[in-house]
Amino acid sequence: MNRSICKVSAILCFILMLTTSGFAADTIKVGLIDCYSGPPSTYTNDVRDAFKLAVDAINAKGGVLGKKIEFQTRDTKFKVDLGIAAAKELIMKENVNLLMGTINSAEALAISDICKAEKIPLLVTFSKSEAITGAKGHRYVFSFTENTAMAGKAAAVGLSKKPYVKYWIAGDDYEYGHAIGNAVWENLQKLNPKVELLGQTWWKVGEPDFTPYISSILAAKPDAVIVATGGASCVPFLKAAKATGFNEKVPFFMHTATELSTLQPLGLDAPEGVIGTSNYFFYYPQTPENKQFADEFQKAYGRPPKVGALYGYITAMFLKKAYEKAGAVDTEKFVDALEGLSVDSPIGPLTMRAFDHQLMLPMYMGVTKKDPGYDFLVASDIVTIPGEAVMPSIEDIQKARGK
Amino acid sequence: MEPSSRHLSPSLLTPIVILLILACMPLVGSRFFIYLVSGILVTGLLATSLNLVLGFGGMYQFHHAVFYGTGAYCTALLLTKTSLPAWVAFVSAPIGAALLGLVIGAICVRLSKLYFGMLQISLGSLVWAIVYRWYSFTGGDDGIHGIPLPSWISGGKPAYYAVLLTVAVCFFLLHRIVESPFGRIFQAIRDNPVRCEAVGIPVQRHQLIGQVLAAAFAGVAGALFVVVEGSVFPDMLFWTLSLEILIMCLLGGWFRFWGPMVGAAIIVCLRTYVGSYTEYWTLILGVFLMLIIFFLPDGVLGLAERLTRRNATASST
Amino acid sequence: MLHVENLQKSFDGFMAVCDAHLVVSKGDIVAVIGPNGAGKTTLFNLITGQIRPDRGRVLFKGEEITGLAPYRICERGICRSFQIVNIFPRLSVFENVQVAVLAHQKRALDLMKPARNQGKTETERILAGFDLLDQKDRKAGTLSHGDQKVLEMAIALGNEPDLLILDEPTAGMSPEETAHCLALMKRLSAETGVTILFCEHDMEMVFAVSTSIMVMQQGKTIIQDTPQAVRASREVQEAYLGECPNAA
Amino acid sequence: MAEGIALQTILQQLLVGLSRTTILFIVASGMSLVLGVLRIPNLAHGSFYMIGAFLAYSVSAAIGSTMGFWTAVLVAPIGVALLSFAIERGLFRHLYDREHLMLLLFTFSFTLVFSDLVKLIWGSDYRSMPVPEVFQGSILVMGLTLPLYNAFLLAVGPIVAIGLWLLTQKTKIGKIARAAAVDREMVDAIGINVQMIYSVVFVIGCFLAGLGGALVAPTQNITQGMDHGIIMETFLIVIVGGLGNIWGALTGALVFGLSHAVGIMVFPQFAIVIPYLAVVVILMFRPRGLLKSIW
Repeated sequence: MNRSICKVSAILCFILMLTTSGFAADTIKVGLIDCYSGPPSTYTNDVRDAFKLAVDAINAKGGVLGKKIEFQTRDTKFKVDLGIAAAKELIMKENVNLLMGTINSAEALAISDICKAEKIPLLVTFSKSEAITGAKGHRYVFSFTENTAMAGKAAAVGLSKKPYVKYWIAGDDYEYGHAIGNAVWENLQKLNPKVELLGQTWWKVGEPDFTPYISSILAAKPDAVIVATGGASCVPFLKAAKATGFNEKVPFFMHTATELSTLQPLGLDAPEGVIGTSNYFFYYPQTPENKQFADEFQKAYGRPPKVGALYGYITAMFLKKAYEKAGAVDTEKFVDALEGLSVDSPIGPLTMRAFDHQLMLPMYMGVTKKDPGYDFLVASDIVTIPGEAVMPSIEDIQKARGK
Repeated sequence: MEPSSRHLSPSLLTPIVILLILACMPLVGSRFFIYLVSGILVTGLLATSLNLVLGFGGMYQFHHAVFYGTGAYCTALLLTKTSLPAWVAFVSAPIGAALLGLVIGAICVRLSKLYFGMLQISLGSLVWAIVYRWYSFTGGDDGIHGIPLPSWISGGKPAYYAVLLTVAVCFFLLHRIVESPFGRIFQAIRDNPVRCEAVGIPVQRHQLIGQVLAAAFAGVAGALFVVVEGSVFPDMLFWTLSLEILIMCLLGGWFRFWGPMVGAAIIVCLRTYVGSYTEYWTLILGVFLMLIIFFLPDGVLGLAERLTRRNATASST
Repeated sequence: MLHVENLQKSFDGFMAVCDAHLVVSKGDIVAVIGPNGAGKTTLFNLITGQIRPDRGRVLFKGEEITGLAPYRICERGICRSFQIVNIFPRLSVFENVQVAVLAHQKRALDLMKPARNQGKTETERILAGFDLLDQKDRKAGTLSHGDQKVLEMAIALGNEPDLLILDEPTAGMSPEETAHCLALMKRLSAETGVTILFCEHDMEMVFAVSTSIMVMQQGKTIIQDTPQAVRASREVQEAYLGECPNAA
Repeated sequence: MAEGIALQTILQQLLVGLSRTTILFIVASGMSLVLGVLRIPNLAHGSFYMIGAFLAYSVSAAIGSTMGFWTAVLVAPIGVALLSFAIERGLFRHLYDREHLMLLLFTFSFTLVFSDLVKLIWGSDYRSMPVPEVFQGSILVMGLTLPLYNAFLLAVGPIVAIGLWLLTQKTKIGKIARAAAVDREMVDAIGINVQMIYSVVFVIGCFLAGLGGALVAPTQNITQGMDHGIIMETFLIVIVGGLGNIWGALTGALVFGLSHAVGIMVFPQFAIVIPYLAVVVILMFRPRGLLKSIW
């Protein structure tokens, strides 16, 4: 009988030993939760690397309020349950000051729920569902990336100028897919009531083979297709589009299609003439700050910065300035300081809207084209849509939050 | 202590003492520790419910997680989609899982060993595919999170006590079943189904009842998962989780009642501890499993018993 | 009590049992003898439902039980032991017999009461009868071959059968174990009045204990009669015993 | 929307479905062979498929596109076969007399190890292998546009099927392997080195998995998640077709591939559910699979 007790107490103290924290004492502790395996990692690696670049620079100059910034990463493999487990572990065991991350919109919403309960700020760096700062927004969540509402408005502005009438929506069957699909369609209908929706196709996240889906969409002969794919399927979809000649037969719009992180892995195998919106090109606008940031990143990591790098970098900038403005490593003061704060970034000054904690990022709309200077396709005839023009109105958000 | 030849089932005193230790643990443990131990208790119940049909029933239960997931989804859907009182949602978990166990069991129980396992995986995968793709109803790949739990069990400590109480009751029932005539005959079927049939036992009906019972307890574990985590995911129904629970039974020693519980504790701790230091947890779990299969065929408890028997005989000679 | 009429069973064309007849009346000890491959074990499997017959009928106490599932036949009172040892190796000797007792007492579906003392008296009575009581707690798998054969019979008795079928009970036993088994069968039949049907190669034992003998060859019943008549009959000698030196 | 689709498009979908069937058949026949003869449900089969795809990517990236493709389709499966040979000789050999469950869990441990090893070696970001020029574009078959590469796959399928049929029916090793499937002790008793037969069969099975991976590489993205998905499909195909039966694997792959293609067209949201449904319905009536399993 005594042997069973010593067995159980052995296990219990093994667990106790487990709860020691992995952080050094007296630093600003940041938990970065994101998906670092599979296709989405083309985007998330840049966020992490740029954030590290900025944090090292800040720590070199004595950190913030005399404290160094330290961060740990957790890989969620694009799975919501691993994301939640990592968030709980970082908050309760490592007691981090704030959380950052995740490309999977559903994960971002789940972690946002936890942060609301635990009163820990969550800095969203890549998931774009408008619900994050819209319907489900709260005091402790801040978004440093454009969201589906902004992308929808920008895309609608671009597509409404085009002659297409019969549209088809196809995309990943998860939070982001549905959010971007609806946002583009609703805004397009407002701007151009003549448009008509032929039908929709939703495939499972990470679908390996799109050929059967593409052939069934082609069968319905739409004028244009709105492709609502997220991080997991952008690149494979473009590959299948090129293989089946989808882009020659039917013009299609895909958010983030013109982004370097989507086009670089495909190299010259990427389809041309795809309409896409993006937040950042290292080759546009040709300003000195952008060039300096691009060179710094190239020097550090041997590859040009992609859109994720912009998000990672500006998150570090905002974090530093907000803590300095707050004057202390205190969550409530940090949140108040962050609201309405503006920081100058490689693409010009950016401000965090106080009401819904959404960063006002400008949107660049372009078309993919081969360019002799690069071994990957680039965006051409770029149209800049300023941040303010694409932000969802305060009334929309209040309606969405059901006030 | 004279080493009894039958497999070591501790007298009633030991579990009560352990229960007391666990009961007063929240007063001293940190929040994360409470969350972790409740996770271990839920996983332990799940593994022990699998062991009812695997270790004691000899059935190749390759897809036990589908009952666990079904129970969790029953509770989650009833809590989020209907205004029924919370206890209805919690009671629906074992009932839903048991019903599924009846359906899948009735089809699979006609087959034996390998066929049984493979047929069960295909039926389970059908359930997974439906939950995974029914975006409008089950939230598909995103799962359901932020499930509204009643106030008396939401939050770290109350959830822990609710889990501890339910798991204790379930373990008591499971222990009684294993030691009951039903359990005794279940083990006989494991050893020799032909002989059982000849001795007058309707083997298939017995195995079906075993399946329904194991599914019901897995459903309870599913409901407790919702209490601890407040969210459900399609991955709970995926076959890789089933094999992970199988590993827990193997690690702990599946011919002993407390084996899977020990296995679950070790694996959950390892996953949390290793997970925070490296991304390559699955690699470590894989190597760990290989070592168990090679060097520890009858699990940690088997090893412990061999050691105690060796020094018991050594001391008594 | 048991009537078997022209049973037939073929496996992919090989006629294992082609025309078997058997009559067993209450209290008898009937032996089935015949060269290897005569279809004795197949006949037993057909009676106890392990295999379904192609043609023919099996009647027990007037009720037809052809093709029933083994557990239904056992419920009606026919229990059997197997030629190759067929016990529960990982359970203890006590638990092995207890399983049969519990099944007989319809306690199989009782989920709650601890099984340790369920059906304890009957099990221990049977074990005492086969003097296995002292090895009660040993794991069945660790017993000697002879003891396992005895345990095999004890399990069959757990169901308190009306008809006990033994498939070569003394196979692989030493002479004194065989004698012991012989005495056991006699005592069983005398005390409990249970009818016994068994098949055996040990001629001396067959003629010593059985009240009626059925001889089979190539799946056919040649003759069923008293031991003396069988020993004297001409057909049996040619078919089975060859030239019998001291033909009476 | 369903009734608007002409017969022509239905045929188009089925043709696309057929080419996917070839890949499923090649991988499933490997699994069926190993399962039939060695009676191990090799869960690591999916990992060999994934490693085959990654190896094909590395080879074709190193050598260049047209030539690269052909060397990749040759080298990748052989690489996988060598890897499987090393594992079989080194580790599996000691476990053959253990219980089925132990062997199954042992293969599962390989699934876990390989999924992370691949991430270590090839890194986690995206890999894609260009379709060789000779197969780019599509051809008209009875008025239907079929990508050329899919047509190539349709040709490879039957070749592999016949090759396997010849191997199992006509060659000495094939006969002995089928005998070992039915009764291992007897084959052992008459002096045949069963261990050697087992390792040959295991290596051939994994070769097929690697070949399947190499052939699928140009059609879709190569990521770590490939192994979990394909395992479930091959498991179902092998059960439906009958264990160890090559033609069974073909029928199973057809059932699965076509019902998936039809599913996408008719009920896109539940596309992946329909093949499972078809399999489950068949298994309800014939739990042992459509064709006779060899044990």
